Amino acid sequence: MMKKCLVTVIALGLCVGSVFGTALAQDKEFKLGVLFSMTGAFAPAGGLAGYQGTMVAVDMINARGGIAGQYKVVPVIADAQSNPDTSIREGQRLMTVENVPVVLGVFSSAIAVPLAPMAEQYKKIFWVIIAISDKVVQDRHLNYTFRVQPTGSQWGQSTVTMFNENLEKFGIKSASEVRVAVIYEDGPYGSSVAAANKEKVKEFGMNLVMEEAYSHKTNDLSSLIFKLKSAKPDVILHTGYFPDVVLFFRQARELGLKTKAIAGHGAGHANMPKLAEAAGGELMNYCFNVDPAPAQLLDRSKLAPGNGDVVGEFLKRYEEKFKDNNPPTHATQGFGHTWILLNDVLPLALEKYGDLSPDSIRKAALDIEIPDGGTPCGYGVKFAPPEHALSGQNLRSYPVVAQSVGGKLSIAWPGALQTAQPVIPLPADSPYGIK
Amino acid sequence: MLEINHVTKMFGGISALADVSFTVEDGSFVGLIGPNGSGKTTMFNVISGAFPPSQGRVFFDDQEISGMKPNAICHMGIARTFQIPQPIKSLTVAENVMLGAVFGVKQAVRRYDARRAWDEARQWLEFVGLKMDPDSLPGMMTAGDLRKLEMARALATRPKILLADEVLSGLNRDELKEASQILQKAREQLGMTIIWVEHIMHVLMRLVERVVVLNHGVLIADGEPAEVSKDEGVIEAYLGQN
Amino acid sequence: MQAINKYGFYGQIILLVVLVMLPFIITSSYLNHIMTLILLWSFVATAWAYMARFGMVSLGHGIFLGIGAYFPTMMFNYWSFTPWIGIWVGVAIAVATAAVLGYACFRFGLLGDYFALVTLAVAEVSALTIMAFRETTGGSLGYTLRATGKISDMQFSDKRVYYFIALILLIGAVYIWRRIDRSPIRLALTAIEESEIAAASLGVSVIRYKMMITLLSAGLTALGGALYAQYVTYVSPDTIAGVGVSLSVCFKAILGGMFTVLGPFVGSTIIVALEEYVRISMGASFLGLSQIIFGISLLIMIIFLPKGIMGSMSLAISRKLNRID
Amino acid sequence: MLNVHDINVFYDEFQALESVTVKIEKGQTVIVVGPNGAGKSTLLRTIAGLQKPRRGSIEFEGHRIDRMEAHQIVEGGISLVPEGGRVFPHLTVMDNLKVGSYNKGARPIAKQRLPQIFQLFPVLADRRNQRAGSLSGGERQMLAIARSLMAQPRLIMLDEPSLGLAPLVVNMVFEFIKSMKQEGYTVLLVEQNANKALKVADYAYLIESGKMVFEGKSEDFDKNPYIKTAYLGL
Amino acid sequence: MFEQILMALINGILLGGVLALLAFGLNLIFGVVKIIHMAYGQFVMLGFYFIYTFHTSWHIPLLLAMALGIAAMGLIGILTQLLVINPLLNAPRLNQLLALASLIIVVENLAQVIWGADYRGIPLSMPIIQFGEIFIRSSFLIAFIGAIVTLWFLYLFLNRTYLGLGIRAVAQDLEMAKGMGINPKVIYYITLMTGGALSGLVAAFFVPIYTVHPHFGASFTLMAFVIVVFGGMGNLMGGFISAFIIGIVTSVTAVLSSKEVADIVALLMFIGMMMVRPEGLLGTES
Repeated sequence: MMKKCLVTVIALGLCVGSVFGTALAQDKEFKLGVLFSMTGAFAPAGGLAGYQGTMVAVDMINARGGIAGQYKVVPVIADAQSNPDTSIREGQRLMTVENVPVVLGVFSSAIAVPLAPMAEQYKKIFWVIIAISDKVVQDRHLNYTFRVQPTGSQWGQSTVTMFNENLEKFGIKSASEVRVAVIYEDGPYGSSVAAANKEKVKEFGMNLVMEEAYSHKTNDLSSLIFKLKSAKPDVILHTGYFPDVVLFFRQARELGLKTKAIAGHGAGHANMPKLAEAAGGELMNYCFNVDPAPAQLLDRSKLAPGNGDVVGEFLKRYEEKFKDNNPPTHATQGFGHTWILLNDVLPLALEKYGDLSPDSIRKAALDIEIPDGGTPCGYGVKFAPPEHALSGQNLRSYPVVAQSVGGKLSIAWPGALQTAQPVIPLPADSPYGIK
Repeated sequence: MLEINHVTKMFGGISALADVSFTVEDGSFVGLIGPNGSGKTTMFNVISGAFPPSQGRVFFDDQEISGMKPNAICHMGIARTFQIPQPIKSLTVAENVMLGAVFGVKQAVRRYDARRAWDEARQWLEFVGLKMDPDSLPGMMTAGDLRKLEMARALATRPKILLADEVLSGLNRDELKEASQILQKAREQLGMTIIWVEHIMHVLMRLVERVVVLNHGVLIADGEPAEVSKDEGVIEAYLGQN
Repeated sequence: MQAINKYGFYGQIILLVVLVMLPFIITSSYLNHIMTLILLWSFVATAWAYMARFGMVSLGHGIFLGIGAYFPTMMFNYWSFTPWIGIWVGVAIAVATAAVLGYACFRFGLLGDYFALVTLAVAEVSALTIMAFRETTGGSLGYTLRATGKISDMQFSDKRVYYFIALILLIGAVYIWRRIDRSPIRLALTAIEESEIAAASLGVSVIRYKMMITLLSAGLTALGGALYAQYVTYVSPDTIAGVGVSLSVCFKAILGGMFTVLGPFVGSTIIVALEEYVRISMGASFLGLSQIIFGISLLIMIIFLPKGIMGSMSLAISRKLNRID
Repeated sequence: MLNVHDINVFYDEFQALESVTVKIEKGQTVIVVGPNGAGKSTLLRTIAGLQKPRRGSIEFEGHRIDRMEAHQIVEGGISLVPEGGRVFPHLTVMDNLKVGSYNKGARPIAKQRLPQIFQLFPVLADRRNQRAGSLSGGERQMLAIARSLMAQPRLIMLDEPSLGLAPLVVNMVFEFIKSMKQEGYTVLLVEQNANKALKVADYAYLIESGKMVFEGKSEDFDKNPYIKTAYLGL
Repeated sequence: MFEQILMALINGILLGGVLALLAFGLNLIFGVVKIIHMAYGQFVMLGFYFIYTFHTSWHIPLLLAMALGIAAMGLIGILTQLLVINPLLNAPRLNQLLALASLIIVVENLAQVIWGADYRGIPLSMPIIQFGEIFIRSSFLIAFIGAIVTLWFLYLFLNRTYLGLGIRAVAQDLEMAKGMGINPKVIYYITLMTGGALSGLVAAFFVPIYTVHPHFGASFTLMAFVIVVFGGMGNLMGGFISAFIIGIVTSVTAVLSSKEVADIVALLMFIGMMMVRPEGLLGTES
């Protein structure tokens, strides 16, 4: 009995082992660990889109002859399955068994948070693509984790700042008259953004009338909406994933929630066309959303030479590959942030430090300085050094506040990039508008 | 020593036992009879603590036992067998008896010694005359052997009173004789008090010294076998109007 | 039977030697991680089977895992309370919880399905509680243990230490299982499982023995949860509390065979290995397919090996031997 | 009509019936007596298809039925009145009767059958909308018999119909069994109450520990001294 | 505050309708086949996807698409019986439960393979019903009415047809039902088909409320169970009533504290009920 069992165990061990044994390094290839939640709850929220954007960047670099024209990028793809436990295992496998110098990706901050210390332990680069929670980098003094996009608090700050700059549109003079409600999903992402919301609200002296968190898996938000109705906010700051956002919009309409402005903060709100498709376009109308500017919205003339073409090529390739001419912002982020790694950081490492080892990449990343407009994302790149409280965070990135009007997105904030004046308060044709 | 004092047991709205009183003296051999559904097994369940009486009390050696848990009552010295034998099928024959030997006596668990418990179980199996491998499972036992196992297990708790519930039912001629002999032996060699519920009258009537008759939960007769078998009420209860 | 026991004994010695040597032979930290997880889950599944093999099928062990995982972690993060002691506080709280729950269930005589359903609800309560107290627990997306790297904080630079801790725990759990087998507790619980009333009238205190095994099982499960939290340094209601985890523990024990002492170990090994294998071999090429194959494999195993792998194996062997006799 | 030939029946490892043979002719009332647990109920359950024999055959009107499913056997014309009047307690009396006519052969004539049944058992007509669980033991037994009659059986099997009933009710049940015989039903009866049962039967079997130990006309049973002492009551 | 609670109360009643709908199919399967259908929420998810595909990709009018979706789920119910439940009819309860739990993994990922990870929804603009300050969600109101109508139809089916009678007989006493000429296999198939179709019906009522994704079903199963067992397994009326009790209690508690606390309260009520009256609200002792 024991013998048979032993045989089974050994056989299984061999099976598992053989899968990992195939990884053999070859000349002039660069193995890139790609880890996204391609299945599970986070996949539709943006995990899959991020992966797709990344793959377009890889294709484009390879079409240009590889990194610095020398190294072909070979992606080693793993699925985090929206499960922190699985992602830890996959992260470890990529870093140790596949021995990739760089693991990029992850959608959820909940997965990025435990992965970052692991990268530190194995001295491999963890290139964060989408997860925005401050907690991924804040006060951790990480050496090997880098993040190009803005932090959750920047998300949270930008909407409040925008509203503060547009007080007159509410018909009031002092910030203290604005009634603000903050609602958010209770993960690191939601709580990061909400914390920044509240901080800014306090800073401007606005009136915080309500705040409440909920689980993004919830199937009913009516109690939250009842509470909102009695709090009577002028501004609702919402941070959520996708189904909860749709649920909110639908239930709020049916329960007669009225307010002057609704602003979302990425993730669920990021994908306005999909939201409109799933819930009905008029619900999303006049809704604000914070995110890095989506590629299709960027004013390509303002970008550094060449970058405009890159964005164009991305849009073309994305449409060819995934039959979608309006890529969600997560795809844009996946593309842009991968592009910066493959097109800027890695060639510099090769040129300056002679190889593509994690340590060379790390040094190159810390060296790099790209001014605003120098990347396909619009913003520049300068990573915070290890002694900085946000070590590894790109200090030059910022999100923009966009507003959807009649299915068209326009940039409402910051002023420098503004493409249209924000529409405040919600007009009467919005289901939430006060008639 | 055992006193049943105005015991009533209700199930739903139906009374399975209605105000039954009788006492059983030390060392006596009492038959508890009555037609099907007359409340005999319910009486045993009340005495052994399987469920508490709705009204009335039960005393054992001048101590009230009604309301006590079955295991506590067992420790007091009352053991029972079941109408439908309930061997523990995933324990061996010896282990079944060991259950009684180890748990039936209050301190025995603490001084557990597998070897000794096993030996003790063997002795009880011998006592009831169960001739089968003590290490086999009770799954394939015949009805007669199952009854013997039940009795060995109950006796292993070293009770003062044994409540024997239809130990003869389902047995053939030879087994019938053996089973009733075990009861006699327990009484003679161990000085045990026995209350015996039985359907097979001709055996019971020969052995017991007193009979208590229940019908529809009511005590209708109490006396010596010869007397009781002539009682009009009893005959009617059993045979209907002929 | 003698022959089987003899082979079994040598087999176990060999197995033990292999398990001790394994982390020195396999140096891949990923494989070491998988092996550690296997041992940890084996330990938890074994503790779960303590109860289940006596008919007390709990679908709520997630609550004990959760208590074991969260309390020491939170006490460390908030008060720098060393996990060396914190773990035992967690275990104590889990045991106390088990005492309350168990006593309520056993007092009211909840058996079989009702017991399973109540424990299922309890598992969900554990996950919901973590979410309801999101300010302290981190809510639905988890909680990270503060890293210090100090041995006094139960953090080791060599992660293999956890492999050996898990191995020792598993050996301990197997040893306790064997001790139970040789003690009257097994007699009592087997009797209780088949007929509470028969057991009680033979002098077995039904509630006492049920409580005994429940507290033991809950305590060890909490210990497993605590160790998991210390090892992975990240806990969330999805990974260490709630219905999903509770069910996955059952899966491991049942597929391996919950009536044999090594069943939970074999089950955990096969499930964890199978999950890794299907995901890695086809994970990214056809999204979702690996999980489908994993699910179908579980389904097939449950349908065709109802007694679990070890259970079916020993049944087959004993049949074979009987035929020769 | 019914020919049970040399069957062995097991519950797991436990052998409940050993090489049992029973024959019933059309129109006969046959009784099987024996102590509790001797295998009487198992015999009926096996004929009804609720238990499968490991060996032997059962033929009904010339067809093998021992491999058929229970519901096919009912359709074939055998109906069982289970022990203790096992009716569906949460169904009304009416619904219980309807369940009796569930099989395809009985459904079309259920409507005509009902008044006849109610005539036979007036008490059921009064209680037709009550839950069967609220009936008394005797009424339940009546309902169980009535339910079986709804199935239009040619062979009706009764499992200890007198069990647990008050003496008066027992008499009623036996009266009824007698009248069924007059109506031409073939009846297989299992009883512990041998005295009464023998009076209504044509032929009898004695079963003991799963084996048939004696058979004969019911008058022969009365004469046999062993049976008398061992099984016929006091 | 009072107004809030009043709204929560109305909301709770309507929510009760949705929950009652969820409980019907589960209850039927539970009562008759005696199997805990762990993947019921996933069935609702599948039904939603079917309706979505029929309507959005095949351009079938919505109501017809819903009817087709319900029929398709009936078929899925039959397949479940054939492939999963039949082989496990005599297996230990725990194995049945775990087999259906592994079906969750299969169904969720099958949905991902077929429909992808994206959220899918059919945008429907439901009318707004308003009485002064009180808003009544029309989507829930429809579900509420649907629950009552469904209960009525189920009642007729179970009480006025031979098949329904057979289902009730099998639910009460399988062996006796066999002895009365009922083929339990047929009854099981009918039950699973009806249960499957009911999950499709739930999906149809969910269309105006939710968007669907592969992991959509998970959050519904447990609450549906609580309702079924709380009301008395296999007792449709009990499930119906307990759905409203749970709906109102959770809705009011959620307004006073949070959704999680409300769910905890519901579960504790359920646990308490199991201790005191394990047969449930309207269940009868077995």
